[in-house]
Amino acid sequence: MTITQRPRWRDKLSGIAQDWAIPRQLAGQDPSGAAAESQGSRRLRPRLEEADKIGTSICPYCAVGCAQLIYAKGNDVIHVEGDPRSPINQGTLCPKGAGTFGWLNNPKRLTTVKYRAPHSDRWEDKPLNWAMERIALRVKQTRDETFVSRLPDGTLVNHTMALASLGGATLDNEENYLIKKLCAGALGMVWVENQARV
Amino acid sequence: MPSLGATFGRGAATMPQWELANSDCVIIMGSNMAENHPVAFRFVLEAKERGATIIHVDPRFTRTSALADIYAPIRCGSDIAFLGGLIRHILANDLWFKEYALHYTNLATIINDRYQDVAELDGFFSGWDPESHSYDLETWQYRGEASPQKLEENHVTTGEPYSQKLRRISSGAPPVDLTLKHPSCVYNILRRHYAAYTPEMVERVTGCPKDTFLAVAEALTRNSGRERTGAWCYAVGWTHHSTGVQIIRAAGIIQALLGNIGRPGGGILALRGHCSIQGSTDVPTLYNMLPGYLPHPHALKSDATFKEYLEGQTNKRGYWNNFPKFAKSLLRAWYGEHANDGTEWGYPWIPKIMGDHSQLPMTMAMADGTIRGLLLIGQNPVVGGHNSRLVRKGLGNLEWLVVRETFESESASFWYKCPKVISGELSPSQIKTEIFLLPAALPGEKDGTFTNTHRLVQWHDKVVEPPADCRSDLWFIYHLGKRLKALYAGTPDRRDDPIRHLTWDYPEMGPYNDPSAQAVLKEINGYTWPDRRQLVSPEELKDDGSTACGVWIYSGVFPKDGHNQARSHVPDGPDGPGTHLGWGFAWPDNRRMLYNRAAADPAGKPWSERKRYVWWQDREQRWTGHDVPDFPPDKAPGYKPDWSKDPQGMAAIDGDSPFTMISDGKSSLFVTSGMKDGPVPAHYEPVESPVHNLFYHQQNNPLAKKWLRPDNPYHAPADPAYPYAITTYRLTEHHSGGMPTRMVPSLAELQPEGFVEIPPELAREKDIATLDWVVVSTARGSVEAKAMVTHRLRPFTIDGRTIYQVGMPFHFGWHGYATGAIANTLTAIIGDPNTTIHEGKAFTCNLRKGRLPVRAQK
Amino acid sequence: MTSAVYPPAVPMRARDHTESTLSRVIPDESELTAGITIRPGRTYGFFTDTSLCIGCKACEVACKEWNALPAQQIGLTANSYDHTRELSAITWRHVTFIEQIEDNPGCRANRLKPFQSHWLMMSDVCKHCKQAGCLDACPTGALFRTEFGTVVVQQDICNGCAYCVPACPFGVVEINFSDGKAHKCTLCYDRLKGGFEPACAKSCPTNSIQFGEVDVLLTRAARRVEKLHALGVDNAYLYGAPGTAGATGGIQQLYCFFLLLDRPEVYNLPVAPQLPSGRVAKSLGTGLAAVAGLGALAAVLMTQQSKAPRPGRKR
Amino acid sequence: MQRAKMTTYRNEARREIYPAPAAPLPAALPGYAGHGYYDLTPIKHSHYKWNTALAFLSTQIAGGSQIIATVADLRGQNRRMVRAGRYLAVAGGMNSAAILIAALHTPRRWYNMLRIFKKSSPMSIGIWSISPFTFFSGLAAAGQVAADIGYTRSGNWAGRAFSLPAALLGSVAIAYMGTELEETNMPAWASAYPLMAPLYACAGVSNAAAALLLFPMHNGTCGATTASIKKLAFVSGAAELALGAVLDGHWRRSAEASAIAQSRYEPWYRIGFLGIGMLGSLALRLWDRFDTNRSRVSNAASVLKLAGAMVQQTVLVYAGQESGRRARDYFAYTREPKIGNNAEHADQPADHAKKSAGSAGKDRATRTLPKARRSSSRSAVAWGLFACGALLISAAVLRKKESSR
Repeated sequence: MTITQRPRWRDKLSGIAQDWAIPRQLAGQDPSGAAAESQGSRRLRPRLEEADKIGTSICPYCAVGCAQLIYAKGNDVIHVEGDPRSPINQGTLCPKGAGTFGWLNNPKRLTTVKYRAPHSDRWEDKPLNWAMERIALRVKQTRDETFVSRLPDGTLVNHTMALASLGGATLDNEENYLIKKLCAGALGMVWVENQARV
Repeated sequence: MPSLGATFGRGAATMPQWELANSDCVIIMGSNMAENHPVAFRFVLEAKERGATIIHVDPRFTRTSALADIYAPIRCGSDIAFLGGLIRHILANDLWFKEYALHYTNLATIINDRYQDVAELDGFFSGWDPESHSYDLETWQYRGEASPQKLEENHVTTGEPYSQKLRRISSGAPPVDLTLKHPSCVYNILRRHYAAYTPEMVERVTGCPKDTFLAVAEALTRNSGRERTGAWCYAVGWTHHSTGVQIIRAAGIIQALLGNIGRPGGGILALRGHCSIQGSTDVPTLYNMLPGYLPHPHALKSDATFKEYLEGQTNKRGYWNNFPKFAKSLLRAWYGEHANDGTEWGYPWIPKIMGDHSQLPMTMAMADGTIRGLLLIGQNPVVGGHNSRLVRKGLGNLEWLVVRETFESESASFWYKCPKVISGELSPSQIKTEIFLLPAALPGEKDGTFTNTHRLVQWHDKVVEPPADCRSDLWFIYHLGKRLKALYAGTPDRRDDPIRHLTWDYPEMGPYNDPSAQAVLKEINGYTWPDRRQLVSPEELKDDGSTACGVWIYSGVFPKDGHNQARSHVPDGPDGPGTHLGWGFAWPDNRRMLYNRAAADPAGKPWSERKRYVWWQDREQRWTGHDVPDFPPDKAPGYKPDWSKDPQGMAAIDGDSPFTMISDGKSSLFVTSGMKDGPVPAHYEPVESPVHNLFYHQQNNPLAKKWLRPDNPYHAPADPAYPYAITTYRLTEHHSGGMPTRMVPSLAELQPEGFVEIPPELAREKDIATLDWVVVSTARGSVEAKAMVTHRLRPFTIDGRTIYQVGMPFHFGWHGYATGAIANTLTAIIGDPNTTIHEGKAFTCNLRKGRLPVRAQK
Repeated sequence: MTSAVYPPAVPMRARDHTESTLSRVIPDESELTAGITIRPGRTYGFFTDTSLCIGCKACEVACKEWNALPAQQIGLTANSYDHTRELSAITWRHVTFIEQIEDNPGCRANRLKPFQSHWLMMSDVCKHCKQAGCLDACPTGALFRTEFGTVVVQQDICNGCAYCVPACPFGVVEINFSDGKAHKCTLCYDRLKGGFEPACAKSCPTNSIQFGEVDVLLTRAARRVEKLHALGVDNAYLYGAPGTAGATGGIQQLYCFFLLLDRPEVYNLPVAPQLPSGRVAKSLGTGLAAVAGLGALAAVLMTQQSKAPRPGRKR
Repeated sequence: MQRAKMTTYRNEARREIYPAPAAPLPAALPGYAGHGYYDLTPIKHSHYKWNTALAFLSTQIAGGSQIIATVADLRGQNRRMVRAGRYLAVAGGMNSAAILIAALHTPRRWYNMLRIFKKSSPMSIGIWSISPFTFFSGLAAAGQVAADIGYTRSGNWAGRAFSLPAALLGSVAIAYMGTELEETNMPAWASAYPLMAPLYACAGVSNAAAALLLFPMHNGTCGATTASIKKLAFVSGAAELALGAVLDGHWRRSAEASAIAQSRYEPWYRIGFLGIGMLGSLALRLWDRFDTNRSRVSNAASVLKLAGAMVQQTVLVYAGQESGRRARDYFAYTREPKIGNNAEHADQPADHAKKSAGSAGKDRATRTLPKARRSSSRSAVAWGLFACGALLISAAVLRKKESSR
C-alpha cells in the first residue's frame, strides 16, 4: 500500500471530516462496508502501476528457468514477480524466485570494492579502477613468471599452472564465453572450472 | 553429463519439463524435485491429475514423497542396485518394448568375444590394467573392430591415440543378431550382467522392501510401450557419487529398453541446480572442453598439432563427422584473421591440459601452492566445496584472490571469520592472500542469457543500472581482457601473441562502458567471415575458415540481425502443439525433444495416435511434427547407406537410426568407449560406506578418483568409528552455497539455522530430542548443529544389520540472517572417474549428543 | 473463462504481449494467471487445496515481498519444517507442517494415497469470513468489507483498540506493537484494484492456492472432493464452504476456504467456530433488564423512606 | 465422567441460536486428539490490561451513581445525595474515557472511535454510550452547580432534565462491558453468555451505591436516603453475588473455562471477590442494619465492596487473556455440538440430538428452559439460599444484640 505523506493540519482536519462515516451511515450505507471506506482506501492503487520500465528476466536461482517481470521506477527496482506469459512458470515462482526482490534491493549488498592487503586484519574500501588495474598487473606478473611454452620432452603446451578461474554456473553464457576465451584462448590458463560439478 | 552423451549422443536433458504433463508414470530418483525444482514439479502434478503414477525413490521421506503414489526408501549410495534390479526385472520378464529396442538401440549388436563381465571377474571388466589403474577398451568394442563411437561429451583419455584405431575400422555396419541368440550380443551380456540383481538382493543391498520394489517395477513397465510413456527425473542425488555417471547410465538403459526416449511424455529430465549450469557446460568454463563440447587439447594425447587434433576427433560416421567445421569456426571466432594456415589456425595458442584440472584437484593445487592467483566468480567453495577446511587452507595459500559476489561470502571472509581464526588457533596476519572483493550485478541489472535445465536459452533484460561500483561479470572479464591487451601490446615475446590476436572488439554501451552482450551472443551464434552475416543454423558452418562461430550447438540463437530468438516470448496458446517453439531458443536448432525421430516407428509412422510427435510425411517426403525433427529432414525412413562407397558422416546413418550423434545411430546400452569405468553400470559401494559390497568382492569403483593426503583422510569401509551413513542435501528455501538466500530476510526466516535430521530410533538410542545440540564428526572435521528428530528418516536393514542414516543440509555458514555450521567440513574429496564430481550424497560419520568445545570449532 | 483447467495452459491473451521490455503493466493480468477478470462488486476468495500443497512457502515469501513485511526471526522451532510458527501482524501467510508417519520402522508406509499424504502441509491465511467476527467487532470502521467482498484493515483509520484480536474465531488479526495498528491479509486489496491476482495465489507453483470468484471456487472444490473420494482419498473434505465445518456459528461461509485431509484441530482450526457478534443484542438486553430491575428497586426503596421514616431509631 | 456428561448450558443456549454444521467431518477422520498444532493456540488473546479493568470499574461507578442520583432526584430524596451522585457520575465518566483512550495502541486517533456507530460491536455501543453519558452528566452536574450557587429552581430543573438521558445512557454504559467481554472468542468469557451483562449491571449499581455511601454528607439530615441506598447496595450486591456464584459454578463444570476455574486466578475470584468482596460487604451491611447515617461499619462494607469489585474486574480481564492462550479450552468451546463422531458427544441422549436437529432449520429460542440452564439455576438457588440464610441468621443475631443493649 502506498503511504501518503503527512498532510498539514488543515488537510488533516478535512481528511478526518471526509472519513467521518456517520453522515454516510445515516444516508443508508452499510457501516461495515461502503460507509466505513476511508479515502485512503479509495485512492489505493498497486505500486506496479508506478513502474516506468518493466523488463523480462530469468530467475537467478535454480535451472528450471522461470521467467520474471522486473518492475522499475527510475533506477530503482520496485517489485519482481513471475512472468505470466512463460510456458514454464506461467506467473508462479518458488520461494527463492519470489524472494528475488529481497536479493536485488537488499541493504546489505556489497556496493564498493573491498581490498584486504596481505596479512592485514581488516577490509579497506578502494576505487574500482585501482582494483582493476592492480588485478591486471597481478595476472600479468603471475603469468609471466610461470608460463611454460614446452615441456622438458619438447611437447608444446603454452600454458600456465599458476592462474585459476573458478565459478560460472550462475553466470550468463556470454560471461562464460568470454572467461574461457580470455583465460584459455589468450592467457594460457588450464585451471578454468565452475560449479557444474558441485 | 557424459552418461547421457555416451548413451544417446548429447549430454543434456532429452525432454522439456512441460512434457512431463504427458507422462503416464514419472519416477523421481536422485532428486527431491518438489523441494528443489518446485515449479517443474507443477507438470508432475498435472500428469497426476491426468492419471499418471508418481514414484519417488529417495533415502529420505521428503516433500516430494508426500505427493508421490509410491515412496521407495533406499540406503544412500545403493542406486545402481535398485536400477540394476529394474533392468533385470524388465529383461527377465520380457517387458521391454521389442520393436523400439531392437531397431533403436544396440541391443542386438555383437560385442568382441574377449569381453568378460564383472560377474565373471568379481567386480572388474575385462581389460583392467592394475599398473595404469585404467581399463583398456579394446575388449569392449563391437566384434570386428567397428570404429569406437565418438561421443560428443568429453573425449576421454583412452590411452591409445585415437588415430591408430581409425585405420582398423571395418567398412560395414556393426555385426547384429536380431534373433538375440548370439551369446556375445548386448542382450545376453545384459542378462548375464544383471542376473544377480534379484528383488531379494535389491532388498538386501538397498533396504527397500521387496514388494515396494516390485510395485515400482510394475508401475514403470505397465506405463511403457506404444500407448504409454514414462519419464525419469534426476538431479545431483545421482551425480554426487563415485559411481554417479554409471547411475545415470543405468536409467538410460531402462528408458531405452522401455522405448521412452524421444517420445512425448518420455525421456530423462536432468534437473540442474544453478540457473545456467547447463549453459556453463555448453559454453564451458570447464578445463576439459572448448565451447560446443569440443575436447580441450591434451598434452599427453594425439593433439600436438591441429591436423592431428582434427583427425583424432573427427568421427567417420554420424554428425561428429563435421568436427573440423566446428573447430575451425571456433578458432576463426577467437583469433579473427590471425587464424590461418600460417599460424596453424591459432591452435598452438590454446594451452594443453596435463590431466585433471577440475575443482577438486584445483583445491589441492591451491593448498600445495601450485596455483598463485584465483578468479572466484559467483561461487562460494568454502560452503559449497567439499572438505571445507582444505578449501580454506587452499584459499589461504594463494598469493592473490579476486572474489566477485553480491555479498561478503564465506569464501571472501575466511581469513578473519573462519572458526579457526575465531577460536584463536590462526590469526589473520598468518594468511598471506591479497584479496579483492568486487561487488557484482544481478540479472535485471545486466543483459545476457541463461540456459535452463532443458537446454532452453532465455534472455534476461537489463532493467536498471547496477548500484555504485557493482558491475556485471561481463564488464569485469571484458575490461580485464582490455587492460591485459594494453599491457601486452608491445611485448616482443611470441608467447604473448594469443593475447594480442584475440578478437576483443565488442561495442561498449551505457555509463559504465558495458560490453554489448548481444554482440557476444552474435559471436556465439556465428557469422560468415569476413562480412559477418549471422548464420541461421550449424548446417551453414564451413571448414574453410569462411565462417566464425563461438558455440556451434548454439548456432541459430541469433539467426539474423535484430532477431534474438533467446529473447522471443511467444508461447503456444491452448490450441497450440504445446512445444512452445516461439519461447526462447533450445539448442540444437531450437529442438525441444531430442531424438524425436524415435517417436516414429522404423517405417516413420507414429507408434500410436496418443503419442504422436514426429512422423514421416510421405506426400512431401519430409519429416514433420510438433517439434523440429532431430533427423535430416529429407532422409527417408527406409534409407540404407551404400557401404560399398564407404559413406562418411550422416550418409553412414540409416533411415531408422534416431541417435544421429552416435556413429551407428543406435542408443548405446553397451558403451564401447566414452565410459572409463565400464561399458555397463555395476553396483559398487560408496568410497565411505557402512557396509561391504554384497555383489562383488571389489568394494568401490576401482577407478574412483581418490587423493590420499593427510588433509583428506578417508574412512575404511564399515568403519566402526563412523557407523552412520550420512547424506547432504538442499532445502527449498535456500540455494546451494547459501549466500543468495541466507542474506534475504524473508527466506532466511523460513529455515533460520542449520540442523541434522535424525531417525527417532537413533535419537532414542542416543537420548537426543529435537533442538538438542549434536556433534557430527568425520575424519575431516566435526560440526555441531541442532537435531531434528523425524520419522521421515528410517533405519535400514542391510544384509541383516541395522544401518542408521542421518541427513544434513549444506547451505549454512557464518554469514547472513540464517547461520549454521558448514556441512561440507565433513565431506571428503572423492571424485567420479569420468567427471571428477564429488561424492557428497553418501559417506559415513559419527554422531553424539552435546556441543563442540569452543576451541575445537573446526 | 471460469473453469480453471489445472494448471491453466498459457492463455491466448499471453500472445498479445510478446515484447521483452514492456512499457506498462499487462492490463487485467489476472486473466493470464487465474483465468478470471477482477471487477468490483463480485466476491473473490481463495480455495486452498492442501492435497496439492508441497509446502514450498512461496506464498509466505511472495506475501512478505509484496507487502514489505519484516522477517519474524524466531529461529529453529520443533514444528517440523515450520519455523514461522503462526499467522501474526507481520506474517499474513503461514504454512503448517504436520508429520504423520507411523512410529515403528517396520510398517512405515511406502504405498501412499494419491496426492498429499503422511506429511500434511497447508498454507493458512485470513479466512475473509462472510460474517466476520473482526469486522463486526471493529468500533472505528477501520475493518471494512471491500468492493471485492474481502475484509481489510484500513491503516489510515485503525487506532489499535485491539478489540478485533479476541473477536477473530481463527486467531488471524493481531496488533503490531511497534506501529500500534492491527494487521492481517488484505487479499492484496491494492493488487485487486489494479486487476492483479493476489501475490500468494499467483506465486503458488502447484496451484494449491486458487484465486477466483467464490461460487466458482465452490463448484470446483466440490468436484475436486468428489474426484479425491473416487481416488480413495476418503479423508478429504471442505472446511469453510457453506454448511461445512468452520462455517458454523453464524459465520455462514469462509470466502477463503480449504480442502483439508485431517481434523481441523490438527491444523489449529476450530471445528465449529462462533461468530461472537450474533449474541450482542440478547446479552445487552439481559444487562439492561437487570439495570431496569435495580432502578425500579431503587425507586421502591427510596419511596418507602420518604413516607415512613423508621420510628424510634436513635443513634 | 461427570464433566463430560453434563452439557454446559452455554452449549444449549448456543445451539438453539446456531444450527450445527450440516456436513459433519468425514467418518474416516479420527476423533479429537486433545491437542492442536504443536504447542500453539488457534486464537490470539485479547490485550486488555489492568488499565482496562480500572476503566470498567470507573464506568460502573459513574453509570450507577448517575442512575441512583436520578432516581433519588425523582423520588425527592436528599439533595446533597443527588449532588454527590451527579458529581461522581461526571468524574467517573471522564476518568474512564481518559483511561480507555490511553489504552489504545494509537491514542492520537482516539477520535476515530466516534467515526461510526456499529450495533454489532459492543465496544462501539459502549463508546457511543459513555461519551454522551459523560456529556449529559456534565450538563446535569452543571445544572447542579447552578442550583448550588443560587439559581436553585432553574438549576434543579436543568439537572433533572439532563440527568434523565444521562441515566439511560449510564445504564447502557454499565451493561455493555459484560457484553464486550462476552462477545469475543476467549472461551472463558464467551462461555459466560448471557450472564456477563447482568453481572456488570448489578456490579455497577452496587459499586456506585457503595461509593456514594462513602461520601461524608450522610450524617444527620439525609438519614432516610442513606438507609435506602444501603438497602439498594445490599440487594444489588446479593444479586451480583448470586450471578457471580452461578458463573463460578458454570465455569468449574465446563471444559472451556479452565483459565478461570483451574488457574492462579481461581482463588482470587472465589475467595477475593466472591468471599471477602461480596459476602464480607453484605455481612457488614447487615451488621450495620441499614442505619440511617454513615458508620464505620457501612464505610468498611463499601470499601470492601469496591476492593472486591477491583479484584473481580482484574481477574476477569486477565483470566480472559489466559484462556486465549489455552488451545484445549478453545477447542472445547468450538467442538461441534452434537453430530460427528467425536466421542465426547457420542453419549448424548438421543432425544436431545433429535430435538436440536429438529431446530437446526429454525433459528428461534426453544420455550422449555434447556437442561443445562436448569442445572446452573439450581446452583444459583443454592447459593442464594445459602446467602439469605446467612443474612437472616446474622440479622437475627444483630437484632437480638440491638435489643439487648
